Order: sequence, then C-alpha cells, then structure tokens
Amino acid sequence: MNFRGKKGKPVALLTVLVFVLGIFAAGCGGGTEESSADGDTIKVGVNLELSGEVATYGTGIKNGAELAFEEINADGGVLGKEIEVLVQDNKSQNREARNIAEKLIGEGVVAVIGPATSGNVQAEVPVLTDAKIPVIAPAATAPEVTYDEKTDTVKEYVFRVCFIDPDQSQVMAQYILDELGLKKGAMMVNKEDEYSIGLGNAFKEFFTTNGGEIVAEEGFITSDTAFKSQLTSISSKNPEFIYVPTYYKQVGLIIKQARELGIELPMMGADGWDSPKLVSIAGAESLQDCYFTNHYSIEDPAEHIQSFVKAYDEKYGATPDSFAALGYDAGYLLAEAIEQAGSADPEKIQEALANIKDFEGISGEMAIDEKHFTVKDLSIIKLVDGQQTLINKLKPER
Amino acid sequence: MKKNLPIVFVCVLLFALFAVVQVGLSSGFISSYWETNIYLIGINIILAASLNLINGITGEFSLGHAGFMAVGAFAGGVITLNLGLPFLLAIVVGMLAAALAGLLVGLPTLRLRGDYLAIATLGFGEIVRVVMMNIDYVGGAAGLMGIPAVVNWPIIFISVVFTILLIRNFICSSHGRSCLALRENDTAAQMMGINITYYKVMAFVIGAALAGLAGVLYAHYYTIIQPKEFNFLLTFDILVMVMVGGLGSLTGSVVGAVLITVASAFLQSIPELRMVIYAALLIASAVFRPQGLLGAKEVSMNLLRKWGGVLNGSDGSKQAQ
Amino acid sequence: MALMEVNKLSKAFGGLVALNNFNLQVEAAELVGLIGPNGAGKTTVFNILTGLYRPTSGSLVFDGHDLYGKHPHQITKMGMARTFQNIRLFDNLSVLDNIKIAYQAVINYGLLPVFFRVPPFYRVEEQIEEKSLKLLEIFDLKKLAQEKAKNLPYGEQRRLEITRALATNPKLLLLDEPAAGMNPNETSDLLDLIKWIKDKFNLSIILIEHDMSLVMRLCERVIVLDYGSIIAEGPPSEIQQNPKVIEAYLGDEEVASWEK
Amino acid sequence: MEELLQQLFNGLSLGSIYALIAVGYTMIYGIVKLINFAHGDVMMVGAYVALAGTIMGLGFIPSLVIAMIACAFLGVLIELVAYRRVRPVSRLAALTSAIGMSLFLEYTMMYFVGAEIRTFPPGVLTERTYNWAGIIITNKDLLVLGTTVVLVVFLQFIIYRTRTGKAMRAVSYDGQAAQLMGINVNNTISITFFIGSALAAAAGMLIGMYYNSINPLMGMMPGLKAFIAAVLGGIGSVPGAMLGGILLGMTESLVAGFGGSMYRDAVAFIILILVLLVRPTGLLGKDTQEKV
Repeated sequence: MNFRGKKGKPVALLTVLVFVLGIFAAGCGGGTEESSADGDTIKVGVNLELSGEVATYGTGIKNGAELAFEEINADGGVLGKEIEVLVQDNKSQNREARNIAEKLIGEGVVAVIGPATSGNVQAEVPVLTDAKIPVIAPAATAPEVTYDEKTDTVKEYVFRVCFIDPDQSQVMAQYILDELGLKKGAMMVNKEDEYSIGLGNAFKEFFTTNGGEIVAEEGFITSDTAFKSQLTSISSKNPEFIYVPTYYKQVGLIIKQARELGIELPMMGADGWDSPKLVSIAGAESLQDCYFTNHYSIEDPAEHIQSFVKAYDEKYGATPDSFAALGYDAGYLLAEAIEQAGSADPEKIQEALANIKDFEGISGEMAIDEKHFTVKDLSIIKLVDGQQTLINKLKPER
Repeated sequence: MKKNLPIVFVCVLLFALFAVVQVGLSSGFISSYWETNIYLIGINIILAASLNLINGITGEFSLGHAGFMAVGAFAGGVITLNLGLPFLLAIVVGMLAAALAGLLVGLPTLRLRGDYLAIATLGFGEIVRVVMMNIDYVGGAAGLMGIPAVVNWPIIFISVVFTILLIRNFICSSHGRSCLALRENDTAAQMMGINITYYKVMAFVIGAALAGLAGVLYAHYYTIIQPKEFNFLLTFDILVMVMVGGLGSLTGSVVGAVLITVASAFLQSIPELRMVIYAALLIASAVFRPQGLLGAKEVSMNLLRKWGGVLNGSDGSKQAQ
Repeated sequence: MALMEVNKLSKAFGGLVALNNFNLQVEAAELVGLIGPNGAGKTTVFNILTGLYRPTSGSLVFDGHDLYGKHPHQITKMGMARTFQNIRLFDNLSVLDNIKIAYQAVINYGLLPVFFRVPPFYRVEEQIEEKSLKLLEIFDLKKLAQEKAKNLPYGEQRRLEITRALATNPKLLLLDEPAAGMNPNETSDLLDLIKWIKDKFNLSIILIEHDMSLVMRLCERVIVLDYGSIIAEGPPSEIQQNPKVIEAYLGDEEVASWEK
Repeated sequence: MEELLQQLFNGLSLGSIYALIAVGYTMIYGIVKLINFAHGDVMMVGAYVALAGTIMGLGFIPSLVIAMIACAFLGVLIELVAYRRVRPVSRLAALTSAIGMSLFLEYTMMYFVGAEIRTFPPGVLTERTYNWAGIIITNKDLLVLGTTVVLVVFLQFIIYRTRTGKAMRAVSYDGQAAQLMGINVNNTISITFFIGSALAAAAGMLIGMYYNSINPLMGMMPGLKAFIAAVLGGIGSVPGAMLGGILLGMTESLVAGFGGSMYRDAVAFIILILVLLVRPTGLLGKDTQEKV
C-alpha cells in the first residue's frame, strides 16, 4: 500500500500516534502487579453490578459481603491480617466486568468476589484464570460458569456460593408434581436472558420426563411491559399453572396482568423473584398461590440466620434479600478458604476452595463438588397476600 | 498550498508508536487494564472513523452502526468458534457479512430523507439484535462464548492503520469527492453526473464492512459476545465520538475515539454521570459546533507547525492527568 | 435532426397542472430564451429535462436518446448540464474540488485503485486536476482554486457554477436565471461570457431569464410560458410586439402591484 | 374466536398507550418538523413528578396537573437549550441534539433517583375489571383510551379553531413566510412544546399507573413505538397518530399472541421502514412534494 498524499490531506495516523502515546504515558501509573499476600492486609477484589440493568443484585451482594468482611476484621481478620476490600462497579456490562477484573489484578488482589450474573462472571473468568486468581461467584447460577459440558472441562479457578439453575428447576418440578399434583404447565421465559432460558429448558426437561406436560410456552424480552397477549394465548391452552422463571421486574407485571385477565392459576418461579419490589409492582392481592425456589428465607428460625438478618438490619436498615445472604456467605467462604490454606497465596486459596466440604452459610450447608457445583438445600417459598412463607427445604438429586 | 507530511516521517512515527507500545506490553510496563483500554481505543477508532464515513463524509445519517458491528462480530465468531477456521478468514467473512448487511440496509432506505433514514437505521439495528437473539446457531440470547482470544497489539495496530488509510484514500479520490458532493448538495451532485444512489450505498457498504472489522476484533478480544451488548447505546457512544471529533473529519474521529475512550476509563466509577456527560457533550457539539471539535479540518503539516512541539510535549502533558 | 426535441410535455403535481403540452426544439449551437411570469413553469421544464421530475406525459429526445425515465446523472453524461436559480455549489468544498467533481463525469477510475493507489490512479487524478485548473484559468478563477466555494463573492459563485456545468462537457447548457441579483455591469459581463462560451465550447443554450434586455440581446429565439402553456414563440423582435405576451406580463405586474 | 377478540382488545389497550404518547409527538413534528427524540423521556419525567405528587399524598388529579405543568416548562426549556439554535441550521444536527437530550434526561434522572423500579402508592386509582361476554378489560384501559380521544379532540380544536393554532399551522407550512407575516415563530414553537410536553406528562402518569412500574428508561421504547405509530398514521396528523397507535398495538398484540412474541419489536420497526418506503405520508398524512 502506498502512502503518498497528493495534497495537504488527512494524516490522522499522526494523531493516533500522539494520543496513543498519551494513553501509554497515562497508563504507566496504573500497574504495580504484586500480590498483597506479603503485606499487612489481604486484598480482596469485589467486581459487581452497582449500576445499570441489574444494579439491585450487585448492591445486595456488596452489602452482604461488606458486612461479612467487617465482622471478620472485627474478629481479628484472617491469619492475623486484616482483609482490605476493593469494590468496583462493572455497570452490568460484561465488557466492564472484564476491565474491572484486569484492574483488580493490577491492584494485587488474592481473590475476586462477583459479579452477580452468570454472563458477567464468564466475561472476567479468562483474565483471572490467566492470572491464576480464584473467583467466588455468589449468585451465578448457570452451570457453565464453572463447568463446560461441551468439552467436559472444569474451570479450575471459578467457584460459587449458590446452587445451579437445574437444581432450582428440578426441585420446583418435583414439588409441583409430587406435592401439588399438577400435570399441565405453561411457561413464560425471557428469551433475552440466559438465566431465564436456562431455567426454562431445565424445568421443561425435568417436568416432562417425570410425567408432566408443557402445554404452552411463550417468550418475551427484557424491555417488554405488556404481557397480556402472551397470557391470553397461554390461558386458551388451559394449563394448571404457569412457570415464570425470570426476574421480579417482569414477574410483577406478568402476575398483575394475568390476574387482571382473570387468570387465577398458580404461578411458579425461581430466585429472581426475591425482592420486596415484587409486591409493590404486582400488588399484594395479586400474589396468591405463587411459589418460588430460593437460597434462603428470612423466615427460617435458625439462629445464625436470624442473627444475620438482625445485623444486616442494623447496618443497612433493610431486610437482606438472597443476594445479600449470598454476598455474606461469599465473604465467609473466602475467609474460611484462606484460613484452611494457611496462606493468602491465590493458588493455595484455589486449592482450599476446591476442597470445601461442609461450609455452614446463611444460605445453607454447602459442599463444592468436582465440577465446582455447590451442593446444598433449596428453599421453596410460597406467597400468600404477598407474604413469604418457607414451606419446604429440599435437596436436589444429581 | 498546504504541504503533506513526508511519508518517511509518518512511517518512522508509526513504527515508533508500535514498538513503544509493544515493548510496554511485553515488559509488563503497561498494566493489563490499560492494555484493554488501548485495544478499546483501537476498536473505537475503527468504529468512529467508519461511522464518520457514512454520517460525516457522505452526509447520510445512520444510527445502525452497532448492528453492523454485531453482524461482523457474530459472523467472525462463527468462523473461528463454531467452524474452527483461521482468524484471518473470520476477518474476511465478518467484513463481507457486515458489508452485505450494509447493502441490504442501504438499498431500500436510501430513498429516505435524513431524519427518517436515521430512525430507519436505528430500527435496523434493533432488528439485527432481535434476529441474532433468535438464532440458536449463534447462541441465542447467551451469544457466543469461548471465542479464541487471538487479538493482540499488532493485529489492532494493523487494523487501525488499515482502516484509516482505506478511508483516507477513499476521501482523497474521485469517489470520496462524489460522496462529499452529495453531502453538500445532492441535486447539484446529480447534475454533475454522480449516481447518488450508488455512492450512498457505497458509503454504507464500506462503513458497514469496517464496523464489521471492529466487531470481529471485539469478538476475538473479549471472547464473549451477546446480542444485547450491541444495542442503541453502543451506537450512541460511537456517535458521541464522531460528533465531538467533528462530523466529516477523519482526524477528528480519531481524536474523538481516543478522548471518549480515555474519559470513559476515568469516569468508570461514576457510570450514570458518565452518560450524563456524554449526552451533554452530544447536545453541546450539535448545538454550538455542528462541525465538531476540529470541524472538517484535518491535521496536516501546517496545523502541526502551528501547534509547535506538541509531539515533544505530549508525554508530560498527558501524564499530568 | 434537432439536438433536443420535446413533444407534448405535461406535468401535474396532484391536481395542479404545472406544464401543459409543452413543445420545444433546440438545434445545435442555438440559443433559446425561455421567459414568462413567476410560476409559469419555466424551472419545471428544466427539472423535467434534467430528469429531476418525471413528466406526466409527453416525449423527450436528446441527441438521439429517449430521456423518459432516465436518472439525472445519466442525462448529465449524455451531455446536458445546468445551473440553478438559487446557486447550488458544493459550499464547503474548494473551488477546485467543485470543478474536479464535475470532471469525474467524463474521466474516472474504478474503486480498487482508490484503496491500493496503483499508478493509473495518479495518472487520472493528475489529468483531472490539470484540466480543472485549466478551465478555472479560462474563467479567471484559478487564483481562488483553494477557497471554499461559499466564501466567494456572489458574482464569482455564479461564474463558478457555470464553469462547473461546463466541466461536465455538455452539448446543451441550461441556465436558470443567471443574471438574478446582478447589477447592470455584471449583467453585461455575463452577456459577453455567455456569448463567448457558446462559441468557444460549441454549445446549445436554453436560458431562463427575467432581465428582458439580456434575453433580447442574446437569444435567437424566445419561448414565452404562462400558466404552464406556451403563449408565444419567435425571434425577440416579434415577441416584444406580441399582445398576448404584453398582457401576460402586464397582468402579472398588475397583480404584483395590487398585492403590495 | 374469543381468544382473537381478547387479543384485539389487548392490542387496543396497548395501542392506546402508544397513541397517547404519539399525539404529542406528532403535533411537535407536524409543526416544528423535528423528531423530538426526547418526547418519551419527557413522559418519563412526567411519571416521576406525578409519583412524587402521589407520595406526598396528593390525589390523582392534582398530581396529574402538577406533572403536566412541570413538564410543559421542561419542554419549553428543552427546546430553548437543545433545539432553538440548531433548528434552522440542520435537521440532522437537531436530531443529534434530540438524541443527546433523550439520554441526558434518562441518565440525569437515573443519577438522582437510581435505576430501580418505583411503584405508585396503592389506592391512587381504584382498579376495576369488566368482563363483557368473556372479553376482559380494565378501567385503566378505558381511562387511557378515553384520555387519548379527549386529547385528540382537544388538539384538533387548538390547531384548527384558535389563533395560536393558526399560527402553528402557518409556522408548519412555511416558517420564514410566517415570520414575514408577523408571526413570532419562536414563541409559537415554544407554545407547541409547552402543550406537547404537558401531554407527554399526562401520558407518563397514566402509563406509570397502568403498569404500576416506572424507571428512568421507561420512555425509550414507548417513545420509539409512539414515533412509529405517528409515522404509520401520517406524521403531523393528530387523528393519524391515534389511528397509527391503535393499529400498531393491535399488530403487536396479534404477533405476540400467536407465537411471535420475540419479534414484536422487530415487526414494529419493519412496519416503520415499510411505511417510510411505500407511503411516507402514512395513512392520514398529506401529500407534499419537495421543491427542487
């Protein structure tokens, strides 16, 4: 190629040069890549959705994790060192999630907690795996976050606190078939959201192989607010319940609009339902005969759970949702792993995490299996007049 | 008459830039966080320059750039991930696919007047997103995951230089002048024997192909692509770069892309405010300088002389930030 | 055969008939004037001839080509050029680029040389530039070659527009009110210029003009339009005496003064 | 059959929401010839102002009035800041500015109130459901539809029966000529924005109550849909906007109800592109030829 200009015409290349040089210069200050393990504190990165689409999840986890580390530090820290928490916002974008991970590596963290959603965790994993820094995903329920089925490989550096989506679907399908005795279901899935799709697919599989039948399946996208068309269509197929595995923003609208259309069927869902907003959107009177699977229930009388709820309320003046509980558990899980490793070396922490067998968290007793899936109980919660009641705790079969 | 920069000088500067960054990266002097930002700057330069070719040079107004980028990203991802073929082929296919999309959008919508065209292309971008989401072969809503991470500094550097040379060569040719003519006055342009439909489509196709290139690079750097990322806000970001840099100025697009990407990195901790600032910038650049920061001016030797020693001073002044 | 032959041309916008049964023949190297009160349909004729409007009915043959359904750029390449009533230059481009763009209708290259800058590219570019500069020199605009077109004084903008039209190498030139906004001195310069280019470039010209003295001094034949129809046609001396023409113009003036 | 009818009614209620936004949109476009991209976001601001009103314990009507007044002034301010200077220069610069304004409103709101969904306090509007021979419709649907009809009549009256309306039509037809005839073009445009934005605020409150869920980005998609509705009905025509809105709503509802829920937005955009290509004047728009 020839770069022979004829006139005084653009030489934009030069500007590229000037500015990239500028960036380069600005970039020099950033990177001091040394692990903090040898310092006075242990640096832990927190990479969360504090703004954007799913800011509420990130905020819940942040509150939970900060509470946990505060308590841990107040008890004298881990291995005699204080834990220093670096919280960063990834704006609910997976590009940013990755950028943040790189930034945290540069800060010398020994482990990263977060992000909240499976997609954003997956965005940061390659970078952190390269740097051999373990990740604890508090709420990433997609199985592929830790285990790639296609290639049968485990993502060694990724761990999670929560159960996986198929567990939720399985437990709910089992409950519907065995306890409620319903056989004909309909589903409404957010086709833009892998969480919703994953749950929907797994549910359909468990439900149909165990004698149930899905008579109607409808989709929508995140920005939708009008669902009556889909609901009308579902209702014409006469199902006995509707499975709505999606987040409370849509669930609220869907249940409200269903009730407006006179559809009084039971509605089932998953942990994405857990938010006080659900009641304010749908209205308490609409939330009858609704069930969802969750990580824990604030109704649970167990002592450690009630003391957590109390401590959280004292610090933030609110009831902790599932995300807060998972964030809290992620904090303690990491501390436990560092304790067991006897060192804040990231690779030792990774080994310790892989061997966690009986960690007692707010969200239940958990073990981490060979695919880095978490084995734990699920809570089934029923809504009556918008009020949550814990009706069962079930262990999924795997 | 303005003098051109001596070619040797430019080549030396370019090589120096390349080498400095390369050494910085391999020695670990540039942290991986800033490495990402440098790559992002490269990708954004390609996006801004190609959008400027459509919006600034040819005077059409496209809001579908994220859509073209998505087509390139997914086509490229399919080549390397689903089919296991080489990256170079991914670039070729990604660009061709995006060019085809440009042709498909360009042909029917060209009858539309400026602001209608803008909305129609915005609609196109949304349609692309919805369609991608419903194609299981490209992963549906989850998108493609595990695309080989082959993009490195030399690839980004070559792509940026390639893009700028291509657009520059295009502008400084009879075809580029035809595009400028139809921006200035399409009736008169027709009277000069210019087939305006042909040139409008050409601008769309070239712009789209380059956006596709940016998409392929993006896909093979971040390794995960989801349809929902390629939404209107992405086009908006690119539009801000073009407008701040100056509609119609290639140099401006480069400057705009660099400024906005760097600003974005610094404003990371306050994302809402970042959007507020961008929006205010867009309004301000439209209201006070429809021609943008540099206007349609290009950086040439004369301008550089006026700036005097900018090159020498740049390191220090940037470090001060 | 006539260079331009128009038969029974009509154009209606919705219900409004802008042009009705318009006939026109232009011989090689002829200078025809097209006059008439405002809104008589003169510019509509130009817009149809150049392909900007499609006629409702009628036939157009130019230099042996049927013009019906042809795009403006195709018609330009057949050898027709025009200027506009309200000057339409490429305002933000240089004077030289304005001319270069016009030359591209005649000489050009494909797209590949653009990206790969092979020798033919430079050869053609140099050719275009050389010819453009020569033409600018002829019209005394060379010293302004690097100015933006919009920065030129009004008279020079008119001249540049005519120069640009000539650069497309036309056989027939359509001038739409070239003297509008000019003072008597400039008008008389323009008169000389039109005469000169007609001979120098061996052109046929159709001229729309309100300045009657210019029309009468310049044109060999004059066509008068009123309400979209031809009301008179002939040499200038006859037209001046034609009662219908006088009435059309007087009527127009009467209306004009009445409206004020 | 009953299902089809119910789907049509669902479409009618969705469509009247689009129509409600579209009437203000189309009025501004018709007179100012500017795509006020921020219209949907003015609606969002209206919803938040109304929410603030209801939280402070005001009733439905007082909150509505406050929201309308606040947004009317906001609209005038937006025109002054973002459009006045560029309007005469270039339509594209004006559109760019409008896009900027849209995002500015969205993210400024988000900066102050957060991204989280807000809901109206219960009891502002008592909800009722009517069942007519198996077809179910709520009083909210009727309220939205009724408001739209009232607004269409109101706007038609203003535009065709008042002095201000005459000035608006003159400005719409030819701004320069209107100026020469002694019409204050800038004032007329300010009035247009005043009225249009007040209507947007009303739409915002109604839609916020309809879904009982508002957030800073709630104006984005409905704004675009309203624009599509306005184009479909013939941009600039107020009855057209209503017709376009209802047709769009019904189409979407049928598409979503019969298996294509994923393609609902895509179909809307395809309708937009087709209308622009095949009949740019829309269903009720006037035919105009651009002068060369």
